[in-house]
Amino acid sequence: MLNDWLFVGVFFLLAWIFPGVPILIARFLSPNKPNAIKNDTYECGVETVGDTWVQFKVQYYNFALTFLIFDVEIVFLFPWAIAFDQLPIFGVFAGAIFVLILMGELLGAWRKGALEWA
Amino acid sequence: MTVMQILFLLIGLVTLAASVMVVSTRNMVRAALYLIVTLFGVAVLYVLLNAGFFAVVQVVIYIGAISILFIFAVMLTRDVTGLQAAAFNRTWLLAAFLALVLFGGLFLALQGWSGFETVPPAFTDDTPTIRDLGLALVSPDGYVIPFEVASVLLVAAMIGAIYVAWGRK
Amino acid sequence: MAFFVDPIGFIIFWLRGLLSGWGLAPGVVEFIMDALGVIAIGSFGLGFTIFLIWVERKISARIQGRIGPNRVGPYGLLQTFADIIKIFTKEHITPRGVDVAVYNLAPVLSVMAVLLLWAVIPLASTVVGTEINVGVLYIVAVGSLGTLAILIAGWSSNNKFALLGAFRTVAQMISYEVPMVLSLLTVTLLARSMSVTQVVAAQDVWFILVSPLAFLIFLVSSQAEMGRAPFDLMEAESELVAGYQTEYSGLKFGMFFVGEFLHSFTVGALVTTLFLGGWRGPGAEQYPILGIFWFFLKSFVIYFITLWLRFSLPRLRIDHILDYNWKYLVPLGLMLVVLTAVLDKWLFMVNPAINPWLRALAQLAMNAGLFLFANFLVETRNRRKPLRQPVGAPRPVARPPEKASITEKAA
Amino acid sequence: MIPLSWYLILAAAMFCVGLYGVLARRNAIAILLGIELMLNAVNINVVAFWRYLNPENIAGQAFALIVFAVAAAEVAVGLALIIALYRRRNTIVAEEIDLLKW
Repeated sequence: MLNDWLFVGVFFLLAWIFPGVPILIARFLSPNKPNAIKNDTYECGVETVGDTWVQFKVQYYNFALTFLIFDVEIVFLFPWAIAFDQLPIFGVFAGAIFVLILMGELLGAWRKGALEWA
Repeated sequence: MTVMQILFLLIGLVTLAASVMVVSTRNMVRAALYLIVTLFGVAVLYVLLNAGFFAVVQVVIYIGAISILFIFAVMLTRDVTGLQAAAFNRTWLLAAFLALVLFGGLFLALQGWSGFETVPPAFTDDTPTIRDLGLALVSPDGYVIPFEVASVLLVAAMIGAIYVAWGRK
Repeated sequence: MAFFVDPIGFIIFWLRGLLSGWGLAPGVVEFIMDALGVIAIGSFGLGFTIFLIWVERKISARIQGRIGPNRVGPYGLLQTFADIIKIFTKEHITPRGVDVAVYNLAPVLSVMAVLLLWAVIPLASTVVGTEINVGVLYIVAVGSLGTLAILIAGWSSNNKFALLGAFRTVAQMISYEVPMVLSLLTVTLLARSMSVTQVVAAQDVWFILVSPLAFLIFLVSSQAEMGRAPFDLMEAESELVAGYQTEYSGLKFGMFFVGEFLHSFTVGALVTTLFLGGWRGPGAEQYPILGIFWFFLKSFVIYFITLWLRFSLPRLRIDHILDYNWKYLVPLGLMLVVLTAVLDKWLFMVNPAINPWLRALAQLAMNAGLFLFANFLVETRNRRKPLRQPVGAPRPVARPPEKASITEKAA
Repeated sequence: MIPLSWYLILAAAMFCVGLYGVLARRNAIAILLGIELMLNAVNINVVAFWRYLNPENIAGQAFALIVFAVAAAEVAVGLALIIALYRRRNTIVAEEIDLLKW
C-alpha cells in the first residue's frame, strides 16, 4: 500500500526538475538587461493606475462556494460507489437521496439567482 | 531512526513551519498560500498513516476548494485599513502565552498516558478498506444518519452562505 | 523474444534483477526503480510535447486551409526545435512588484500538474506508474493543482489583467470540475473501483458504450479545464491582454504552453483510459507492446477530436460558459449518477451474472432517454423564455449588393 | 515505525499554532485560517487514533470524513459572514465588529 504511494512521492520530489531545470538553463543562456520601462507592468502601454488589488464582484465567491459544497458532497459518494456491489437496496437509495438533496440544493441556488454571472 | 521516521520529521517540520507562517504573515494571500503548504503536509501525513483516501480527499477539498475560497474571499475584502495596520491585536502576547501553556499542558497530559508510545498494529483482513467505509456510510446501523445530516448541513451552509454574502446591501 | 513482446516490462524486470543483484536493500531498489520511472515518464512527456506542438500546428493549418510549418526539416518537423532555441535565448523579464518566489513557482507547478497525471495512467498491462487504490480521485486532486498554478500566476504578477484573467479562468475551471467529478463518479460506479487499472480491467464493454453521457460530460469539462477554445477565456486577447500569462516571458511563458499542449494529449489519454478501454484491444493481453500501440492510437483519436473542437468553435462568453455548466451539465451529471446507480443495481438484482453487453444496452437506452429528456427541458425553457434579442433597430450591415442592384447601377 | 506520540505532538503543536492565530490576529479571515489549522490538527488525531489504536473499527474513518464536511460548511458560512460584514461595515478587523458586544 505504501509502496504504491512511494512512486507518487518520488514523482512529487522529482517532477519539478522537468520544467524547472530548463528554466534555469534558459536563465543562463538568455540575456539579462533590465531597465525601468521594460520592467514596468504591462497594461497595453498605458501606465498602470493605482493598486493591482482591484475590487472583485461577489459572484466569484458564489461560484467558489457552490463548487466547494458540491465537491465535498460528491467526494462523499466515492466510497459509496466502490461498495456498490455489496450495498443493500437501502444503501443505494440512501446514496440516491443524497444526490437528490444535492439536486435540490442546486435548484435552490438557481432560484436564488446565485448562478447568474451578471 | 528509520527512513520513515526521518521522513515524518521532515514533513512535520515543513508542516509546522508553514502553519507558523500562516498565523504570522501579514499578507493574507501569502498566508493562504502557506496554508496550502500546511494542508499538503497533512495530506502526506495521511499517506504515512495508510489512509490514502483521506490524502486525496484532503487535496481535493482543502487545496482544491477551501484554499481557493479563501483566496477569493481575501481578494473580495480589500483591507481598507491597509497593510500598514497592525496584523496582531494588543493581546497577542497573552495569546502566545495561552497557546504555549496549552501545548505544555497537552504534552504533559499525553506523556502520562499509557498508549503514548503505541506502534501501529499490522493490517489484517479485518482492516476496513474504502469499500467498508462506503458500506458503513449508508448502512442503517452504521453512519447513514450522519451521512445524510452532513448533506443537509452542507445544503444549509450553502443556502445560508449565499443568502448572507449576496443579500442586498 | 520476451523483449519484443513487452520491451518496457522486460527492461523493468531486468533492471530490478540487476539492482537486486548488487545487494541493495529492497526498499532502495524500489526507490531507484521509482525514480527511474519518474524520469522516464517526465522526459517522455516533455519530448513528446515537442512532437505534439508540430502535430497541433499541422492539424490547425489543415483545418484553417493553410499549410503550416514546412520550411525547417521534412514537413517542418524541425520547426519546433528552432522555436525551442529561440525561446531558450529570450530574456526573462521580471516586472516590478511581483512576488518572486510565487511568480517563478507558477509555471513549474502548471507543468507538474500535468506530468503527475501520468503516474496513474496504465500504458499497457505491464506498464503503469503506480496502482494506488484511489487513482480516480488522484486525477481530480492533481487537476486542482493546475487550478492553483493559474491562481498564483495571476496573483503574483502584480498586473490587473493577469489577476482578472486568472480569476475568470479559476472560476471557469472550478465550475467545470463539478461535472468532471460527477462523470468520474459514474465511471467509478460502473467499475466498482477507484483504481485506474481496475477501471481498465472492468471495461469488457467500453464505458463509452455503457455511459456515453459521462463520456461527453468528461470530454467537455476537460476541454474547459485546460482552457482551450471554445473555453479559452484565459487568453481572450481582445479583453485581457493574455490573461494570467501577461507578465511571463521567455521559457517561463513557454512552460505554460508546454503544460497546455501536454495537457490536451493527456486528456486524450485519460478519456482513453476511462472510457475507451485503455490499452485493451486485440492481442494486447499476450503482447503488451500492442497494448501501448492501441493506447496511443485511441489517445490520438480523442486528441484529434479535441483539436477539431478547438479550431472550429468560436470563444464563448463567460456567463454562457458558466450557465452551460451549472444549469445543464451539473444537473445532467447528477441525474446520470442517480439513474445509473438505480438501473445498475436493478440489473444486478435481476441477474447477478448479467451479460456485459446486455447491461451496456440497458444503460445506453437510459442515457439516450436522459439526454432526450434534458434537451426537451432546454427546448421548453427556450420557448417559454426566448433568448435576449438586441434592442433597437437592426444596425446597417456591410453586405455585398445583390446582383439585380449591380446591374441597375451599371445601367 | 513511527510511535503514536509523534503524531499527537505534531497535532497538538498545530492546534496551538492555530489557537494563537485565532486569538492574536485582527483580520477576520486570518482568524478563520487559524480555525482551519485547528480542524486539521483534530483530523490528524482522529486518523492517527484510528490507525494506531483500533484499525478494525470504521468509526475513525467515518468521523474524519464528517470533519471534512463540517470544515467545509464552517469555511463557507464564516467567509460569507465576513464578506457580508465587509459589504455593510467596510471592515474585516475583528475588534471593530463590536455591535453586539454590550
